[in-house]
Amino acid sequence: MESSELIHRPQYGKYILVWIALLMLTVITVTVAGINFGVLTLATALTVASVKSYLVLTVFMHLKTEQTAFRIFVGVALFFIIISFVLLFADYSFM
Amino acid sequence: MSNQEHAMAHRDDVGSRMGMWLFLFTELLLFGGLFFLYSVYRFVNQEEFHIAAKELDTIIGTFNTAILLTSSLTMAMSISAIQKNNKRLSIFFQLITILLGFGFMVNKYFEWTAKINHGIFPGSEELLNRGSGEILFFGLYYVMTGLHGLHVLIGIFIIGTMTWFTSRDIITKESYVKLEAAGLYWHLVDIIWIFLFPLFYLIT
Amino acid sequence: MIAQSVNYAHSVDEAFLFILIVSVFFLVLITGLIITFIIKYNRKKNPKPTNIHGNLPLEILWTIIPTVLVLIMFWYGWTGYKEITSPPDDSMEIDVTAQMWVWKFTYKNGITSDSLYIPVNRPVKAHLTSLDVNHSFYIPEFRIKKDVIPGRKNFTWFIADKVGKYQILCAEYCGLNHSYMLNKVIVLTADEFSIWMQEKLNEKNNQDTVSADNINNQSVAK
Amino acid sequence: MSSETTHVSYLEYQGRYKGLRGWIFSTDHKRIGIMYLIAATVFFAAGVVFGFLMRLELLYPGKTIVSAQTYNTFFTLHGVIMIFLFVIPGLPAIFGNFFLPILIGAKDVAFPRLNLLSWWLYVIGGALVLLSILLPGGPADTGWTFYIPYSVRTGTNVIFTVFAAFILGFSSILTGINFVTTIHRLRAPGMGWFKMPLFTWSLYATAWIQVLATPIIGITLLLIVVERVFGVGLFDPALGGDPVLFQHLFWIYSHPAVYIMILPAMGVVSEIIPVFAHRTIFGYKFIAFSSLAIAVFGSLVWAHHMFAAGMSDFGQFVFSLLTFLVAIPSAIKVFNWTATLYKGSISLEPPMAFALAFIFLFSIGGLTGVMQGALSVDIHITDTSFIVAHFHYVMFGGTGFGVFAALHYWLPKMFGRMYNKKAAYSAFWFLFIGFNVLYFPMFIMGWLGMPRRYYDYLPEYTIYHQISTVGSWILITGLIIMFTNLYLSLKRGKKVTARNIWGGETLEWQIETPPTYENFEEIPLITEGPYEYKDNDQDILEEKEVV
Repeated sequence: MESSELIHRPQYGKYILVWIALLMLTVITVTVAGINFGVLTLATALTVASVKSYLVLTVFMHLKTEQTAFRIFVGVALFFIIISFVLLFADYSFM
Repeated sequence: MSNQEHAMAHRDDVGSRMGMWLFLFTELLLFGGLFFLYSVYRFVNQEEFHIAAKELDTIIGTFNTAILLTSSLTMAMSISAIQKNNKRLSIFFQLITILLGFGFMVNKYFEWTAKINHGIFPGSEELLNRGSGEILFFGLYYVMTGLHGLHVLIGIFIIGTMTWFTSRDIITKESYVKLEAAGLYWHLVDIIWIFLFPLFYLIT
Repeated sequence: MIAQSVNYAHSVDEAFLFILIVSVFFLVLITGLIITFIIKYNRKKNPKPTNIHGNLPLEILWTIIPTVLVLIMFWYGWTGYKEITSPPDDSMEIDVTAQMWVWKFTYKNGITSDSLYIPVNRPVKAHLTSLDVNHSFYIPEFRIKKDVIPGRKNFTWFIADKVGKYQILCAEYCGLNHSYMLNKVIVLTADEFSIWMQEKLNEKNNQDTVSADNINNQSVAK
Repeated sequence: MSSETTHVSYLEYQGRYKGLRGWIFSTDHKRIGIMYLIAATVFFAAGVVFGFLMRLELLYPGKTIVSAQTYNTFFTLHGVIMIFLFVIPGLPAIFGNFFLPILIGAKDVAFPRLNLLSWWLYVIGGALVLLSILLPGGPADTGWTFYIPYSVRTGTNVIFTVFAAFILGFSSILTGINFVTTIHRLRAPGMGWFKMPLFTWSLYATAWIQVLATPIIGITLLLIVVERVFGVGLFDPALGGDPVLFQHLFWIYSHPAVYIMILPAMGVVSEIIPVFAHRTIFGYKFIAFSSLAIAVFGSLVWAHHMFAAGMSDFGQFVFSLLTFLVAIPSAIKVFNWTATLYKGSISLEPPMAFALAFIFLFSIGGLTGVMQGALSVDIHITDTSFIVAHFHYVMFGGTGFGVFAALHYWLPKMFGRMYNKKAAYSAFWFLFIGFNVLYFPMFIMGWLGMPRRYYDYLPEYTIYHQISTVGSWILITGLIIMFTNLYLSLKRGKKVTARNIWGGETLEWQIETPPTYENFEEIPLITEGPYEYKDNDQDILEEKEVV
């Protein structure tokens, strides 16, 4: 159980910091949604959401301290979603 | 069961977490299918999605986001507590998580009933009279938040079981991979909401 | 090979023939090699096998050759497809309506028909509409097939270059009588076609005086 | 060693439960494999019966034995049963469960109880499919593709069948999760990634597709239920939905699923060929990586099922191009298998015969698949019996023959009994000839314009249909001979106790026949690759013992 040692470090402080960051990002995304950036509105909303999930993944879900294989796994899953999305829009955006 | 000896003999926490992660991918892709649907329909019906989204209550949405984020925090802290061998604190955090989960569901309940009272639900006359983009928007809204809500309920049930395990010392400082797996599930439910929230409540 | 009765049939058949020849070549090659090896290196004749772990140049060779071949095939298929989907502007436009389990053809002047009558050597563009479930408009001799999907504006086009009768079939499963959703394309000479059209028009005028709501029904159905 | 008493065969091992319960509640991967074998054989038989009846109906134009409605439910049931209950779970669930842990030197899979759950879900899903036949409304008549809008409008028990497919998907996912974790965590010491047998590689690639693609069909099928029950507008064009989007989502899973079906069979063939050529496999890494390449590229080509549906030109372009590229890793495999025969010392035992037939039939299936990748050609032949022939060459000629090869290769190991080889050969010839007589005419009539899923047909196709129907009788004769032979061998076959009956080098041939409950007395230490035939200096075969 190689990596368990790393995860064994309890980290209340870090968790609370991440939680504060997540709440602030939520406030930001709600505020920004009020302003009309046109196409960028959706992009900002999704970027903020991605940053938030990155924080949850790496800190709350300990992805940072897991074995490399786990990060590759997440990469594979995300790749699969993104490439399917891109190919789907290869059809729809050229209708 | 006959093979339990095997499982006990080779307790493999990394393996268990790996299995859990793989399961999370299937959950992610389950929602992924719906996100594909959402993105295509939004792409095709941009205007109507905007109009329909205005009817959703951003304040309730934001409030629920904060609730779920906080519950993720308490979930993570309950694991830290058990790592420090603080059983009571761990149970306390787990109970808070469950409470927050219920809070989320109560909000959801009020939100849904408000919509239904306005006559907006699948197959309602009010909805059928609107444009197809709005029908799709609310169809997706009910299906996606509904499926997400179902996951919250399942998560509450799982964490409840974990609380019971913790109190019975099945989950201890030495063996807490079950609690970790429950935590991973709960965080995934959170991540899905992190995306649902802007996609439904913040299109203005 | 079935009859080619349309402008682009030759390019479809050419692509098919090319792929068929390549495929048969490889199938014969593989099967031939397998049989040769079985005979030459069987247990009795060759009791002492030789371990060969691999051969990089060979691997590269048989990765590159198929890659080149499939890219050529792709190009054949793509250019042929471009032809199938690019109708000329002066095409005669016909609305094809599919419904469980009948076809209906509507001409620009409002004439409707159960079978598709078209003039020879003239581009025809068919707009496909479905009133219920998915169907597929298929004429084997013309090498065309296009799904007819409710809520979608699909079309197909062709120039029939031989006078005659050809089969129309439904190629997307659509329920009970899917296999009976058949009809004919009747390709006429230009003169015959205008005579037919005139007869239809006369018929219609007669009917209109009897019941004027015929056309109304059609536009509602659309 | 005291192991004589503690290490009894898994067939005789007494766990907590006895008798039948000792099987259906067993978490032993070998027993679960056997239970999958039994269940899958039952479902396969049901699928064959529906296929047989369809062919019988098509013997003459017009009504021959059943009504159009019944015929439509036949091809739906045939498709659902064969795909979800036989071809997808077949090799991974039966032989993967039994041999994956053994091949990597483990005592069981990573999650034995999940494995049992997976079997139960499989049986429940299968039972639901069969139950739908008896319920009022009748079995679904949508085809296994459940295309909307028809699947929302028909009055038959679509919900039942769709829900069954959903449960079966879940079972498949659990198997996938189990296999990925097992391969990552439970390899014996010294078994690096490139010392794994190729069957393991193919299972690994398969398991990933199972995990990633299956949930998409899960949600899609669930949405049919939601749409039917609650009238939520999602795909129905009357409510603004897009039926083509349903097809996209359906094929995002169902095309990769094709590779779930074929990859393990390729793995089996990669195991069998070196054993019976008595030499090492040619191009190990290329075969291993081509499995991964197929898994990756196979996930990117789904929309080639929809070339006639009206996608944008750019979509057609991209998907056609990717479709052609996915042919390459398959070609690499075929070339490497052929090269493995070179300078071998080939004995044509029954498993080898089936494996070589696999290469031939799969090549035809693959090459005709390439034809459909070409857009202009596909427009003409899609949704005709050409397609039916093509995917039967891949799914039956490929995966089916892969299963038959695996049965003849591994059954003696699993049960410690040898089948009658003469009967096996005669079954082989019936199957091989019957198969080609059944499916080859479909290529021709498909090219001539015979659409698929037709209850009735125009008189000019009669001759092809009749040849095809006769082929189905030959094929079924072969199936009966084969299964009877294998079944009888379990009872009366010659006992086999030799560990290595075929002269294989992989780990399953180093352990007891039949395997002990614990598989290995000690977890082995792996020092060399899986196909290192000891210089082939001395003849290590114990052939005489077997015959």
